[in-house]
Amino acid sequence: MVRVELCFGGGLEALLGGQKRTPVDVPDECRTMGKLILWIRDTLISERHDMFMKDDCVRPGILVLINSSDWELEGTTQYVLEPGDSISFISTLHGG
Amino acid sequence: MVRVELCFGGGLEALLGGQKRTPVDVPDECRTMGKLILWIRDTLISERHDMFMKDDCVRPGILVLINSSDWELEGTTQYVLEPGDSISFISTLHGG
Amino acid sequence: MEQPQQETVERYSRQMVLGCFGVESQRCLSRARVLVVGAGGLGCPAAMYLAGAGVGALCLLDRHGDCVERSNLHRQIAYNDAVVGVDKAEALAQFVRNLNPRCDVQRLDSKQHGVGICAANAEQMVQGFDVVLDCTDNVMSRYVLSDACALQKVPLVSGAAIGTDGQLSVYCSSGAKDDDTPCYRCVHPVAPPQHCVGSCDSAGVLGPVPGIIGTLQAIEAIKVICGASFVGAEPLRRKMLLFDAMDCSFRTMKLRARNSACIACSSNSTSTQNRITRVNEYDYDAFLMGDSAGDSAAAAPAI
Amino acid sequence: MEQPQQETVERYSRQMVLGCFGVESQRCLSRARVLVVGAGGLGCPAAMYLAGAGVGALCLLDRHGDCVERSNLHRQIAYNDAVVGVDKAEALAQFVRNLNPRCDVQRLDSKQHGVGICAANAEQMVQGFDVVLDCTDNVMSRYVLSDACALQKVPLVSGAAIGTDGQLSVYCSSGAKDDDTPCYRCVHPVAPPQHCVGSCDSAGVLGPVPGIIGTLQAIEAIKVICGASFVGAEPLRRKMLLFDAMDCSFRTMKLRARNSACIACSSNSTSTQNRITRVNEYDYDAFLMGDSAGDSAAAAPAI
Ligand SMILES: [Zn+2]
Ligand SMILES: [Zn+2]
Repeated sequence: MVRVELCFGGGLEALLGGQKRTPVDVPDECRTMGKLILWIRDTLISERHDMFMKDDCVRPGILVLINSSDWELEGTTQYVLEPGDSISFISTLHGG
Repeated sequence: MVRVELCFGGGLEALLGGQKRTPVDVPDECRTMGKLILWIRDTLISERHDMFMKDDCVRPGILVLINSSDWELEGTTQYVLEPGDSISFISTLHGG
Repeated sequence: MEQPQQETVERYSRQMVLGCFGVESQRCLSRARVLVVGAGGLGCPAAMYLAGAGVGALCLLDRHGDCVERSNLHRQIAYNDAVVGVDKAEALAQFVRNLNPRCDVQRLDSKQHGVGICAANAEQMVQGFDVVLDCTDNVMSRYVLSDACALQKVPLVSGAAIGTDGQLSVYCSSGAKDDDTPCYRCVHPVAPPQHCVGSCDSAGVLGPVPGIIGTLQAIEAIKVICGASFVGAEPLRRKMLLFDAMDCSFRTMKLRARNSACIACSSNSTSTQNRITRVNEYDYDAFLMGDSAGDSAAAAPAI
Repeated sequence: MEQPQQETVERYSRQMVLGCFGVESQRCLSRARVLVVGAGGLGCPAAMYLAGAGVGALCLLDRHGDCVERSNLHRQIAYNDAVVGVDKAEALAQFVRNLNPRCDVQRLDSKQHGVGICAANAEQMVQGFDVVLDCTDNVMSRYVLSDACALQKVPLVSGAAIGTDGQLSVYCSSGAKDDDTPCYRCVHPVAPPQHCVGSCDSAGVLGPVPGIIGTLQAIEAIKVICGASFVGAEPLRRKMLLFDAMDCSFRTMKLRARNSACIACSSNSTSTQNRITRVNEYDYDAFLMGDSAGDSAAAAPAI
């Protein structure tokens, strides 16, 4: 198990009943970002899965952050979680 | 020696030639906040010492932060520096 | 013909449709009485957004005789060349009346004609308001306003800006037992030496910087007013936001709790009368003069 | 009688006295041409503070025929009941002309009458500006504007707000060799599904929230325009600011660098003509429709 903090923002927190920050214990076999995303879908999100995922990855329009960095800078789905990491999923906004 | 980051803001950075962030190695004998303040005055600040200090402590109107907390919550002058600490001195603003 | 109520619903529809805000929060706003002290770079956007959002009554107070100058226009966006020379609070009142005719906008006059808020009248001035916004530009006003709000248990949304920096916090407990919000004096028990105090007029300020802080003051005031009706909203109590426009960075610092020995906000109920007397008799001039007696600036009325 | 130049000096004196800004930065502003696209909750404060700060020319563009509605007034503070029904960009132009008569304010008309910015005219629209502000409210405009700015190497200050959230970043390289700033498409290579896109009109927005982001857009534009003259200022390149009004929290995230294979901003100079052709022939409708072909919304002109 690895304990990390999940953050949801930009409206995505609605998928978790409005909760923006959730500490979670992720099973060792889900320690990569790719597997974490599937684990979140199956464990934490009870409906509207299409607001979170598309084709086994995060849907377009969601910014994924690993400790305040764009996950593109950290290996995207290959990144291996460290204890204490903060992982954020922020919906891109378009309003003005 | 203990390595910490010093931050100056709200105009106080003028005392350090405009530099807002400065990593420093503080001698072991100056590891308390009380001694750090004297060390900063003697080592880093070359003029207008009265903008920084009054009567052996930081002058009124300067907020002192230890890792984003008001130093009143951390023991003020008695706090002992840890490696990696971020210590900030922010001048209170009054303009509008 | 359109009914007044339909018009109101339409005006605030984009806030009321917001799940966490809703009709109940809008109703809280419509019943709220808000005092904005200072009609400058902070007060302009704060008053504009509060009127737009639909607060019921908005009172504006500035130093009597403080008029719009051309050097204000780059940051005080409710004004333009046509009102240069006009009384500031009056010009701002006129602007926000046009912005929202449903908002009852008053230019508050101090009891003592010709004087803005000062130690002698501050407590009466802030009485009865749901929230006060400190948009002033000087040290004395900040202490006088906070002391008055502490005594009257009115939350104070305090903003400040200069150069490219800004600061924001919510001071003064609303009186709830477990509310340990400090007052301004708890956090700043000793006034800064006068030679360390800058102003926007002497040190300069980038125009939109007070715009950021004044607009954030409007948001904090809305959260204070709506309370639990605004689901999930948390005012900036026991926290201070530090803004640096140079790299667009914001830091939040944790502030100390209320000081139980504070002369203005101490919760020791047996000493309430004492507190009031102590504050009323407080010698602000001596407090502020500190190390520079003879400077007459601090003796002038504050706003 | 007062000389025009004295008047100008007085108007901008509080910025010019600011050491890090100075006369040189003020001169940069006075020579700058700025395009603000979108005259809503973001565009209002952005245009007001840019005009106040003294940009030389300010062009405003909104969807042709988009008029002020009463439901806009809570957040679009340049308007009031008197201009309900008036063309938005025209109403905003009138406001900022009054705010600063020294600023050359134009309501930009698209080449194709009756249409706002769209794929066919965007590149010409943004040409010659020092900076463009994306204050729009829809996905298509954001891609079209960014693609045009990427091709023309015009920095793009992009803001967005909805509910109680806001986002801000500076996109598009200015063309300097070592500038690895991504364009909007580098960061968002695939458009979001339409059912995941909210708008302020459908989802609601707290009035001052776009005020924060629009005012920050003005600050970022000033930093982009002034460059090294504004000593120590760093625009928000390869960074995105995330604002949550609920607890007044701001986070800065590090963004990826420019994608060398990006169809809009790739630096591979041999393919410049290719890039232009590819973008010009790009099928925005198909791109946006993605999973929901048949929805006609994306076929409408963007702004
Ligand atoms: Zn107190
Ligand atoms: Zn690109």
